[in-house]
Amino acid sequence: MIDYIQPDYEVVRNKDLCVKCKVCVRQCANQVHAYDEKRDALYVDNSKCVNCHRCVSLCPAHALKIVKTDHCFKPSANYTEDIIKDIYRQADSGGVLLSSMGTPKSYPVYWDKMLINASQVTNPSIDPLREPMEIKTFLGKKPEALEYLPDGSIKTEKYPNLELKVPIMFSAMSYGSISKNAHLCLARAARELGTFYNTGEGGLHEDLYEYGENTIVQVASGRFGVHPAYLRAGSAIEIKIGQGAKPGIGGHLPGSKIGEDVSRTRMIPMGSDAISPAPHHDIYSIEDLRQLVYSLKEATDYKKPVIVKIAAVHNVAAIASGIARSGADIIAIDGFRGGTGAAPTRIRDNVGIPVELALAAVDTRLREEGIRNNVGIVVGGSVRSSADVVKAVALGADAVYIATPALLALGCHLCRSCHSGRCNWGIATQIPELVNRLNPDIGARRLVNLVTAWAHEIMEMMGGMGINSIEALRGNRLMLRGIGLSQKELDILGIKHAGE
Amino acid sequence: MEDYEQFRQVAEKNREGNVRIPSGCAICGYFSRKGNALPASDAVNAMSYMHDRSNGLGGGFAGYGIYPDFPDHYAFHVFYDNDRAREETETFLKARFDISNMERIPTRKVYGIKGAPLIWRYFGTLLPEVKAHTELDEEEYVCRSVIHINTGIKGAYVFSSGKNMGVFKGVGYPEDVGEYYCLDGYKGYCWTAHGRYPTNTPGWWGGAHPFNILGYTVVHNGEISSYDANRRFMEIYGYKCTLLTDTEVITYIIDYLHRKRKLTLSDVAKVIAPPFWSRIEKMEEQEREKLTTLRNMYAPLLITGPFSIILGYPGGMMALNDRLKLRSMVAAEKDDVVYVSSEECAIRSICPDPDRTWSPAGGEPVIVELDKECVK
Amino acid sequence: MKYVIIGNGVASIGAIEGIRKNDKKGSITVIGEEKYPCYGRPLISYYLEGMTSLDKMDYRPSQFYKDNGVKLVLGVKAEKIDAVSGKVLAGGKEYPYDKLLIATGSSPVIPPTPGYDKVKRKFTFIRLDDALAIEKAVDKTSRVLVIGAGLTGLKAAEGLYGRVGSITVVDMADRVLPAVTDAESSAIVRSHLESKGIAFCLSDHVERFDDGFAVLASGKTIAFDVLVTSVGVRPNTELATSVGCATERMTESGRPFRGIVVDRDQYTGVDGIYAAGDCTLSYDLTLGNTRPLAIQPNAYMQGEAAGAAMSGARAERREYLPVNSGGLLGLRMITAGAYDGEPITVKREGIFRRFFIRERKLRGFIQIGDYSRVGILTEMIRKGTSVDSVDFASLTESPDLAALGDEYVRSVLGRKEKEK
Amino acid sequence: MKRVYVNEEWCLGCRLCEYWCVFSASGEKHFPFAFDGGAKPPAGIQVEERGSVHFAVNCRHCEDPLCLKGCISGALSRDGYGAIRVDKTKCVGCHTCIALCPYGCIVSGGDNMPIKKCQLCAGKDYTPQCVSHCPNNAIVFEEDEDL
Repeated sequence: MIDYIQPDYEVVRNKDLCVKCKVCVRQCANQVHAYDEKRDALYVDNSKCVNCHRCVSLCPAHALKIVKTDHCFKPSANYTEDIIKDIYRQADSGGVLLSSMGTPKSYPVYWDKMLINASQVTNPSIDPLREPMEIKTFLGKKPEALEYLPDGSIKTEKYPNLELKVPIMFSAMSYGSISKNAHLCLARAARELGTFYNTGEGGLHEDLYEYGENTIVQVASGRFGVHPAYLRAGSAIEIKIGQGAKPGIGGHLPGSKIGEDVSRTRMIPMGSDAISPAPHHDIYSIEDLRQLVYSLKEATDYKKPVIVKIAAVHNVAAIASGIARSGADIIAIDGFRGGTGAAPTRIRDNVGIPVELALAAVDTRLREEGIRNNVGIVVGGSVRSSADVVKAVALGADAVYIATPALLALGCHLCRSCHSGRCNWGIATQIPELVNRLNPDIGARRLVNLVTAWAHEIMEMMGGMGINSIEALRGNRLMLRGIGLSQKELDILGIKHAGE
Repeated sequence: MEDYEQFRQVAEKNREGNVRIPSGCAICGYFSRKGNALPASDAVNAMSYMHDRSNGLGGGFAGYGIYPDFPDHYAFHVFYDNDRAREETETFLKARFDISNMERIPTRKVYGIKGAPLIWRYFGTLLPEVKAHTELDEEEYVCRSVIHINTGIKGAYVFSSGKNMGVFKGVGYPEDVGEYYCLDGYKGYCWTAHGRYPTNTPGWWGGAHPFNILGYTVVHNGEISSYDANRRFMEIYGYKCTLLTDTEVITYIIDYLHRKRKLTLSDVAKVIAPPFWSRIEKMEEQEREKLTTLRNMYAPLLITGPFSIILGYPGGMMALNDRLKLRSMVAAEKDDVVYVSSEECAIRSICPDPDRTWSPAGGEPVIVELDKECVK
Repeated sequence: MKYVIIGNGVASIGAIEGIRKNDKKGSITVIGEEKYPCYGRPLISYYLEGMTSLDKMDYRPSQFYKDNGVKLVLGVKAEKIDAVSGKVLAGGKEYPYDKLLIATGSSPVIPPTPGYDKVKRKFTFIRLDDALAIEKAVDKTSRVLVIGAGLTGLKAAEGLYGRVGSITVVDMADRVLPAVTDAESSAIVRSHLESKGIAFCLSDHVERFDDGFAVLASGKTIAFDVLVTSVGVRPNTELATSVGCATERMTESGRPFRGIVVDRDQYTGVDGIYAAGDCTLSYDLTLGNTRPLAIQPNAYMQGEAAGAAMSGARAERREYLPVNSGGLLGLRMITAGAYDGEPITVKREGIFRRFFIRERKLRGFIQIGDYSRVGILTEMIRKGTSVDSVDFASLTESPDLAALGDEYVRSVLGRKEKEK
Repeated sequence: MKRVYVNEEWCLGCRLCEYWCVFSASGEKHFPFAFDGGAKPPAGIQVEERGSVHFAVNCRHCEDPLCLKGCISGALSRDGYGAIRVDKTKCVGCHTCIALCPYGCIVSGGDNMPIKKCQLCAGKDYTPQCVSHCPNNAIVFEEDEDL
């Protein structure tokens, strides 16, 4: 059989620097590197390389680099190399192409087309190192009216809210798709940061129940690991309707990743594939959603907010409006550039809309309908920096979900091979030796560092705008200006163009 | 005359409502707890001491208890660009209100005041049949009527709509505006005043301060950074921020919280300029609980950025600074009269020998109300 | 508190360091017969070999005595102890003490042999002065006769190897290193040394010395220029005996071991008097008896224990066992413990290892050639670890901690769990 | 004092510590120069492997250092940072310390050469290179709170 697929990358070893310590050999789970005792030589099999940089990062002599191969096809702007290779792959396998993480395609990133304001002369900017700068956020439904009691205290309707010390949460990544150590990192970091991580649809490992106060438990179409204790373990419950990277389809965790612990946590047999259906089979309509929302509230004594997570799709505003009236407390919108452990490539790269537009549309729509205060809005799906967070909040989000940046903080190099299950960084794998590569002490610290750094930057930007409390930034679209956007895009985003 | 037309055109393009205009200002107010009629001329004089805080592009005054002859009538003060707008407005008003009195507001020619619109006032009560048929309560109905005129009738702008109170404002230095409106003839238990320093507009009469809705008037010095967050929240509740000014949205916030949601003014202050979380966390449980609830439920109404405001309302006056106190504001007291001003010199021009003066802390309101026995 | 230490060997250093851990103030006087600050005695063979020099042989840095506030009285022999009034008499002076340590070490044994007195260039091999004298007495043509094929004798031979013409070693035993080897390992050592040109006359002894030659019991005569006698040492117990310390201990065989008898604090039983080092008897945990264990590590540790006890503290509990390490002309050997019990042998090119097991415990070992990480096995002997609780087969191949089990590894390498 | 502790749970067996140890002890300025193209056995630390369990072993700098107490030449001493160090000019290579070290952490320097051992990277400001380059916190350098 002819192998049509040539390696994408080449591992380049600088022999002058290499000391033959063989750490590359020991650390590559894909067996790219090998050592030949007889020849005292190191050998590289480029075809196995996924470009995850494990060897490069650990090489003490900096003797390794990975380059994109310059082996090429006859150039075509239409039939590009990627397209040709995909066709070869499908001709080989007859299967659906699978990919991981967010789409690499060059769709517009609206975060990068919005600019943030700052104060000059007419009002002062505020120095966050000298003045308090508040980013505490409450997520959930707000009461409108209050009553005074005779003793001067006030009485309102009480709705369960999540209290966040930073408006950044770690979004859903299931145990199974990522390792237990990765979950532990997220849980510990969430606790230290005063925010939340999300179990994803794989249930909650018994060792992580102790982090319940900082945990959002997810209920997805497969209902893996869902039971009363699980629902009660977290601080909020998220119903996952869809995911930005793969709207409209379910999930598939191969049996090879269902080891003993995953099996017990998911409540499925060891080695069996975990297949999440495309829809929830008890939700075929918005009124069904309402029933599920209330079932979950019923199961948890109305003490925990219910989040409904949807993928950003064309009519997201109308859908969100429906959800805001369903009794849900928080809507999470996942943009199409968001990550995934595994998704059909064509869906990941072609379905959904950017989260920026979805957020603007939803926020505007809910305000028009007077129901914006019924729900908190959380957005995710490629929030990449503190500036993205500031822009999201200014567009109207209460908080953001981050996942890819969290994984990057844990060591992920975006090699987009999660579906192989042999993550060299110990994140997207269940192989014990690989899982061990992620020491939660280090991982949690790196996550805390990342979010703390973002929080500092958010405060700096707020201070520059003369805002010292994040609620004054929320929905404050006057603080944004578009750059290089069409009038239509500006209208949807509800912002003016730079210079206006 | 050509110059004047050009001025009108530029003013029209850049006027409040078309662009958002930052401005620095001078504010002043005084209030007699016993309800004594205090002369407006004090306010006019006081503002002249803060001449440099204005730039001749806006000044105005609000007086309470000034129309003892029509204490229960809505007093609508209206700017018209032309008679067509006036006729349309009058038709609209007459369909809803029993108008007891309508007249041009008396003015005199003053050097430095130009481009004045037609300025009328109407005293009226809501027609009983209108009142009977609307789902809204009376005040809300009046409020929406005002909003309707201001947004729906081109060239008409209601700039004062409360009972037994009135706003007098225009483009010019405040002392000239006072002279123009013949304020030497008015007396009231409370006066607030404003001199304006807009940074990028020739000024528009309607954009001058005080800003009013029903009985609330607000004079404001500052530039709030939370503007759009506040505005977009208010718009959920049917308020239309047509002027795009801070004063407008602050007035709406107070109207919403105080009139509609029945919050006490001191709690309104806690929503607008709340203590920092770090302070709240150290408070006793009941207070902590209350502030946490208020900050959470009305989070979008928190105002950031520098401001000092004086709110006038029937029977009371409240002065408030932003929580970092980024704008100057001084208060003083002599007998039953309380004074508030951007600068102490203005107070001392009226009252050279106050019993005490103080600088209110950021976020801590100064609230004065008529003594109970003085409320008619 | 006044401390007096008789002797300036490593036991004395151990004692000073032991005292100073607890008592920074008390006065310490050291009375040493030799004129040098303390040096490690085994170094003398390395000195002859040229692997160290006089300026590097001090056991502690030059400021050690000063830093520790020690009064050093060197070149003076302690003559008498007045245990009643607590005084030591030395060089005509009195040194009062509250606590006294006897660390007088040992002296070489000279077998009574006719003609010995007439031998001109004859030496023992225990002190630096011995080495310095021998150094002067030999040249490249010297024929050296060493009496005694124990460690000291062979180290003397090694030290002299490059400096002299020939070396012959005589011993009554039938093999070299009889105290620390078994027959097979002994033979390896012997053949190694023979291959280097050292001659052995074993199961033999000198009957008499004549002018320039020795006549052996076997009738053999050996011509020599220089005689080194190294048949063993005798603990210097005279002072201790004089104040009433027990200095003899009967063994099962009925032959007494000589040496000062002490308890685990190195206390002699005579008020205020302690003893440490080669002049004492130690409990050998491998053989389970109390006997002279005249090796330097023990001397230091006993001194330290004595110092601790003298200053009112208590030292680490010690398990003493014989451990010997040393190269002999390129042959590397480490032995420890007792060499009886069930042997397990590993032999490979250049490697000989024999382990002795009794009652399922490692009792001793002899390792020649590669002995990396062998201390792990010494520790097993010391601790009495059962060979069944570890992966002993792998330990015989290449000792590592992993063979001792995860729990042990965690206990020695990991951070102890903090108490919550 | 600060001590090197090993968390065997997190050891990946990558052996980077061994190589950094060699580099640190070499005194070379550039990493590859410490090896001159060939592997060199590390002296201060070594990784043990048994099945899937790995861990690094280096000198414990014991509170009761048998090596130091057994040293015949006085070449071993404890420095002000608590590290047990060897004076290479005094060591005669007798290997008594090797015979005594309970953890097998002293390495022969070869015939008639001074022994080698971990000196807590005294030459690198007491920043143990095995610790700073461990990718997974399997080796840490922490204050001993027992003292």
